[in-house]
Amino acid sequence: MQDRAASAVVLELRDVAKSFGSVVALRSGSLTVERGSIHAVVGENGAGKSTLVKIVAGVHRRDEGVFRFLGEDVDFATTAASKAAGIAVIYQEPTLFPDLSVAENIFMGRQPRGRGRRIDYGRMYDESDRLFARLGVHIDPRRPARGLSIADQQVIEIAKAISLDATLLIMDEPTAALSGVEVERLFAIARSLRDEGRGLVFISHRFDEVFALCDHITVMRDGSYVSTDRTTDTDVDAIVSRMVGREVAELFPKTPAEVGDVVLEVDGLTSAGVFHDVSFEVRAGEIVGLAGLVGAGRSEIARAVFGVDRYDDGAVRLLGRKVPAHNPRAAIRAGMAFVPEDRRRQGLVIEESVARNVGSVIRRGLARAGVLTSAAENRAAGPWAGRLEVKTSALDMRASTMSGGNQQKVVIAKWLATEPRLLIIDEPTRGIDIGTKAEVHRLLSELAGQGMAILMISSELPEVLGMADRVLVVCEGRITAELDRAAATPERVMRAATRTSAHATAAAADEQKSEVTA
Amino acid sequence: GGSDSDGGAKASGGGGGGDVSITFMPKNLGNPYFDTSDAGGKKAVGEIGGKFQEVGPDAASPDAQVPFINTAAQQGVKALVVSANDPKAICDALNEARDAGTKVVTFDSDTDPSCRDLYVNQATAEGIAKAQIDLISQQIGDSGEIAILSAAANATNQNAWIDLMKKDLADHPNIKLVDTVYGDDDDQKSFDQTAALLQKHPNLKGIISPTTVGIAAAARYLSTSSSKGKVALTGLGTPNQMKEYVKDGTVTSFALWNPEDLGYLAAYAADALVKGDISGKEGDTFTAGKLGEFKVGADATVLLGDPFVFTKDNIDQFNF
Amino acid sequence: MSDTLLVEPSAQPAAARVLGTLLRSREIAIGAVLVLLVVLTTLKSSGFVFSSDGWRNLLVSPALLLILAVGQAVVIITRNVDLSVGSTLGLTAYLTGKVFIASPGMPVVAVFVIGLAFGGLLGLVNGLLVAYGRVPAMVITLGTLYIYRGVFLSWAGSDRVNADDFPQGFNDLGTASVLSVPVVMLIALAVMAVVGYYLRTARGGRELYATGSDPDAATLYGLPVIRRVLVAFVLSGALAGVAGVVYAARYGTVSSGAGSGLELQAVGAAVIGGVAIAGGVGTVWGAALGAVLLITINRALPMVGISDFWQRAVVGALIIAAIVLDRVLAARQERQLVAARDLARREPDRRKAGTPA
Amino acid sequence: MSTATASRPEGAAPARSYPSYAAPLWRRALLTREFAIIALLGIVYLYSLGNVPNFDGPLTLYYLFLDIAPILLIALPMAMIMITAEIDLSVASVVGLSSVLVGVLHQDAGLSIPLAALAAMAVGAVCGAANGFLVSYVGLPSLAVTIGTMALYRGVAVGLLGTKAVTDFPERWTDLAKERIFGPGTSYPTILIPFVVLLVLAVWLLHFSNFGRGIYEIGHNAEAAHFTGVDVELTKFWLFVISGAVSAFAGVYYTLRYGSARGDNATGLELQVIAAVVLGGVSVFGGRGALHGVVAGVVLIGIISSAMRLEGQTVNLINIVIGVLLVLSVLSTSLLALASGLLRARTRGKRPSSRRAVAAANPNER
Ligand SMILES: Nc1ncnc2c1ncn2[C@@H]1O[C@H](COP(=O)(O)OP(=O)(O)OP(=O)(O)O)[C@@H](O)[C@H]1O
Ligand SMILES: Nc1ncnc2c1ncn2[C@@H]1O[C@H](COP(=O)(O)OP(=O)(O)OP(=O)(O)O)[C@@H](O)[C@H]1O
Ligand SMILES: [Mg+2]
Ligand SMILES: [Mg+2]
Repeated sequence: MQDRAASAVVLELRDVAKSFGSVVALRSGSLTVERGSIHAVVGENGAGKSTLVKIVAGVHRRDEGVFRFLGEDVDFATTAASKAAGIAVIYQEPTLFPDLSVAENIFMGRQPRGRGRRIDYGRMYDESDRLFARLGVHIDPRRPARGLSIADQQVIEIAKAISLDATLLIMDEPTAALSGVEVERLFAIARSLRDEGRGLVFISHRFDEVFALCDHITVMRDGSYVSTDRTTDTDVDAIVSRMVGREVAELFPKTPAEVGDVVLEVDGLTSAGVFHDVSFEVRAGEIVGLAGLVGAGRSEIARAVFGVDRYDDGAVRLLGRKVPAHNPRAAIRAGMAFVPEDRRRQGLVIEESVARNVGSVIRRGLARAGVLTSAAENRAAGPWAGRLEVKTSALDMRASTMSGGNQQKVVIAKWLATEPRLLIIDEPTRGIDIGTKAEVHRLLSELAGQGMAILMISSELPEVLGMADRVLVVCEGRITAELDRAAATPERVMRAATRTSAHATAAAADEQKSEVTA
Repeated sequence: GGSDSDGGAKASGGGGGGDVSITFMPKNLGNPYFDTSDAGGKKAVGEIGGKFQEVGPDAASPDAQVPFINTAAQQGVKALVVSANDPKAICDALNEARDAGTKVVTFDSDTDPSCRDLYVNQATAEGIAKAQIDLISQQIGDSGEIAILSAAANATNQNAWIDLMKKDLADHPNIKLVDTVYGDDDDQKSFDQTAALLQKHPNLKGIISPTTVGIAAAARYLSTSSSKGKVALTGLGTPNQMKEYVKDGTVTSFALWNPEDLGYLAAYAADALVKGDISGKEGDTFTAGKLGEFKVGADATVLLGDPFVFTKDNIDQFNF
Repeated sequence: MSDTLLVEPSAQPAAARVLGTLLRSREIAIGAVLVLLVVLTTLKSSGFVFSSDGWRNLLVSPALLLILAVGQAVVIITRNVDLSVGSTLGLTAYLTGKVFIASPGMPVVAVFVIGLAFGGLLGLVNGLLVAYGRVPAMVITLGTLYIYRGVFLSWAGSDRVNADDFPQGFNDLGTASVLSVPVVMLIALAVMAVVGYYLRTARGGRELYATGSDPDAATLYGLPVIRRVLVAFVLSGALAGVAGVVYAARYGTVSSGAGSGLELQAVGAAVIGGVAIAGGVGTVWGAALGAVLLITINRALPMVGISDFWQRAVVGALIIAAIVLDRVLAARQERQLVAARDLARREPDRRKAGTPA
Repeated sequence: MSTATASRPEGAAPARSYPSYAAPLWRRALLTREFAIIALLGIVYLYSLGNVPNFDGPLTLYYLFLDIAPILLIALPMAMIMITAEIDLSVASVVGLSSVLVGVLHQDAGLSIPLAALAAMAVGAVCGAANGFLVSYVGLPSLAVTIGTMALYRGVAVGLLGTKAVTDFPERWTDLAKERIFGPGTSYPTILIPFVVLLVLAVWLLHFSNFGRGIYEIGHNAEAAHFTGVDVELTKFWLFVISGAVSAFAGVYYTLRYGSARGDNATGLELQVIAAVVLGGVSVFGGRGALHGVVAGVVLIGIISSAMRLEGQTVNLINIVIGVLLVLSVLSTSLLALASGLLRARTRGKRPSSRRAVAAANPNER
């Protein structure tokens, strides 16, 4: 296909840098996209892919570096500007207007107009239907976007982007929540767009897809450009090792610990619309990994177990005692700790100080005669921050001033301070640098070594495979496989993660999966 | 709102330069009736050669009036001339002012006699009540349903008059008082209340509105409604506001004293108290500029005179 | 397998869909309550509708609040609120009087234009402070509520406006009718129609909804958020200005209290009419109906023998009922959608069975 | 588990240790919005002492406290509610309702004043509980809810009493409301005693208790608070209950001070309270604010109005000044933030991200 691709360069980024406060999101990002080619950008979580995308889209403005679009230097101040220039972006997290109809979400600001410049709703709905037909899904264009599943939201984002028919189409993990058939349809469309001579950027953590679709692959690590190759000239292992910068094996040093008796028992947990009949147990000294595609419902399961979400049915037992539903306090008292997936929104209160955050769960016990002082909080928080070697100048620094990695350390410190029996940790290393990542992994296995039971959720397969003694695979809210360390291979996990309830098509899905991942 | 701004200037700048400082406090600012009466007061204070000041709340409520009374006390003004929004609620504040040496004169609307040195009465409550009942009974041929459109639900003078009117109605067996509604001396509310009245009582023959804001609003509604001419309207109003409606036949006659004279008299009474010419006990006499001599009546009340009845024939002779 | 992701296909026939939306729409509900109220009251005293005055008041009285509620609705739809409309109304009403005193010959239309412009100016001040000051609209407009009212008082304090300051032609506007529909109401309806039409059929109008529905998404999408917010506040101010002129025409005298307290009534009307405080939801039709309902209740209560002292209580209860109803309906829809998604996952072929009503 | 060294910091080898504070005490104390308000208060006060006739002398403060007492009282719970990013517009209506109840219960039901007061405060708490329930458990926006209950409670108050106002209250109670603590001539009315008690409680609750930490966390980020085990709903619920009860207490004071129970008592007070609280440095977005600032804010507004009254100015100008002050005070925070942001950006030789600038257009006021 390369020969067919026009040589003209659509997008050129060189040594682009971007920081948010103290967090360096992007050190030196470089990317060159040619006409009529699909260009993959891969890299670990937090490598800076989305930031790069957002700079091209005009969401953020770069601090330094070269940014050329269609040959001329540009510097978009707003997303409107980039859109006008002919750039369509599918953002990683769906950005819909929940109260507006699906069709309006697609055409907002560009609604088809009839006589007297009035919006022609009929035509808008028809065009939406046509778009969805092209994507092979039927979503009622008249229904409000509110309440759509992540997957459906993603489909709408795709329709939105396609309808722009832009010169450059950027897709930031568009397939994260999609299943085989939509993915296939999306790819078909992507290829046809390429053949029309447009440039496409495709970001994904799924190598099978990357190799199936893309012409070039650019690897990023820690916010910096690493390499660019033709997909035909390279293979998964090479790419992975460039991404992580070292061999996977040594990256996840899980020291085998002797497995004690059952700490957590989850029995038939069900929550309408999110997960169904989930049962498993975690033993002392054991790390159990929850694997699955984004949107599979793993976080929801974890949240229900810890009690921040309601569940309709089932039971959770800790050390044999039943933990009351939807009551985080009770869960904490029972000995649970929960490091959530979104540290900026759920993990900590970033406007508060380090001390306040670290002490936030244990502070109840710090009050002397009912009076709680900052001094007491500092005394209690200091050692824990030190234990995790949080990098901060003082305990009253706001968490918002810290790097993602350090924020994560603060969250972990806050929960270790409660001396839990069970640690649930969702995406423990999402968006934190390689060094800290290794520290976290070492810490986790150390904790397990001391007899703590750990339930770990991660979208990074290598992490799961490296760390977990047992792997539970979640697919569409159901546990579809339980594999122990030896049995857990990428292929097995992937197959289980993409198996679906629609039997007719399940086989086909497996078919296609196995052939690409093989 | 009268001369609050320049009043302020005077307070600090010392307008008349005299030593008698007299502060006027209407029920609320921006009420034409009080604009007029306070103008009279200002005139009088000018003649006496004292400092005039007008302050007050933007809404006719007692709790809003109290801070201004307190302030007057602190300023050590010689006399405070108040129209009370509540007979009791501002009592203690007034008494504190008096303890601080300020003479308190109420006008237009009185407080409990224990809270003030003197009450300048525009006309005896009996007189006012009788005048209005007589007017309405003439206009509706002494029989039929009537209603009252009052000001605030607990305005002292209003309620006093209404009670007396009810008594007077005993002599008019065929007149039936069917309703009393409250317009809070607010144009919009009074206007809408009038509309509601006419709807609620289809065969209403007459409306009495013993408040200038109320009667003006009612007249404005009637003048444009089909009830114009059918439903009689009378009460207490200022000629300037009512001219239009007297001329177009909506209103045949209404009563009022001259509010400017009322303010004028109140100011002189206050001055007399300050100078010690009178103490407020029955029989004391003092001269109020162009209005001549006045005598203090029972429980420290000075009477301006009888209400004056305005009709098509005489209304053009007045400008207030 | 794509089936597993299906939401509701637009399978149901257009007619059914239209009917469904109609039945679920807040406007219809409010309208029904309104009609019921009028009917009951009329049964009690026929004069409520069947007398020239009754009919006129039925239509004239709500006009003021209706105009304000329309403006307020637009602001709330952008996830803001404008508490200063009451003061703006008072100030403009007084300005109108001044204008006529200054130049009695002024044509009425010109006066409306002046009111519109002046109100719009005051609205612009709010808009600029909110949009650029990055301050919650509630506080800003609370501040300007004080300021505008204070300016009004000091200005009006010096001297006031009486009915005879206005030319007869203008005063008549307050009561004149065309085909037995009062002019004032016609103005209000025109305002409502224009704004409603804009919100429904213009891109700009839809962007107002988008902005309120999710400001961050709107920014990410590249919508001119600042401009939209400005537009909303200017509109609200301008309409308050128009309302001010109407006030002057209807009540003849402009006292210093004019319009105070109307701001919360306007918000209340919008909320009753189904405009969500959280932004992005609602129509001006709803807000308008809400306004008419509020006023009509106030006028109806005395007729049916409830002391008008209880009016405010009824209004309050009504507002609460309205927002609670909204929440209940929303919750039910949410549950149905989840159930549908579930069903879709388990048995794709029977998906339609899960269609939320 | 507790035997595990990992979870015992002191067990860890040479663990890192940190200073408690980055800045010295004086800077943390002085460079705050609260201090700015207090300073302004001091300036205005001293200026008035010097230049406003009759401002010196015990009466000024005495009347000042009498006037602002209700605002002071209600500002305490209001501040806490606004720190959780909610709001309560119904407070003034609760004041009115409790005033009416005291009157009716005393006159018609013949209850003694203390009993009537207790009953009124109980009703106030119930009103607050209604708000709290609708806000935290039904999940409705507090702005809409309390606009509704504002009309509802006021309506009930006015409806109960209708035309009449209850004015016959026993002297000793009405006097008590205006009693001076340190005997005649001094400037501290007795109402300050309950206020100080409440203030101490509020300071403890907000600044020195687990509950208070929760309040701030909810304001900053309710989701994170929920994940940390803070009972978001219950916290908000109680705050509204407290707000209702305190407002009712203010209503009792109102009644006794003016010796008259009326439905329209304290109309518009809610806006004064909110204005003062915001002026005192509480962010309407929640999470920021402290009680010393709030108290200073209330007193500042009080002093300005009383000084201006003494200057012979009337409500009009006072309203304007308060409004301008309010707008400026809220603007100042964001302007300062903007300025410092630009400064930081410049020192690092960087452009500010366009997103922040545009985000300006979307303060969501709830
Ligand atoms: N708005 C922001 N403020 C502060 N830090 C940010 C912001 N956005 C991103 N970051 C940080 O920048 C780094 C890169 O984030 P980015 O989202 O670009 O990574 P990514 O490659 O997209 O990761 P993923 O694969 O999870 O999408 C992360 O450490 C993230 O925490
Ligand atoms: N806003 C939403 N509306 C409807 N459904 C949602 C929404 N958010 C999540 N879900 C559903 O909840 C389930 C879990 O979503 P989520 O992305 O948290 O899964 P996950 O396994 O935690 O993914 P990850 O942890 O990798 O981000 C999915 O089925 C998704 O469809
Ligand atoms: Mg990303
Ligand atoms: Mg997750």
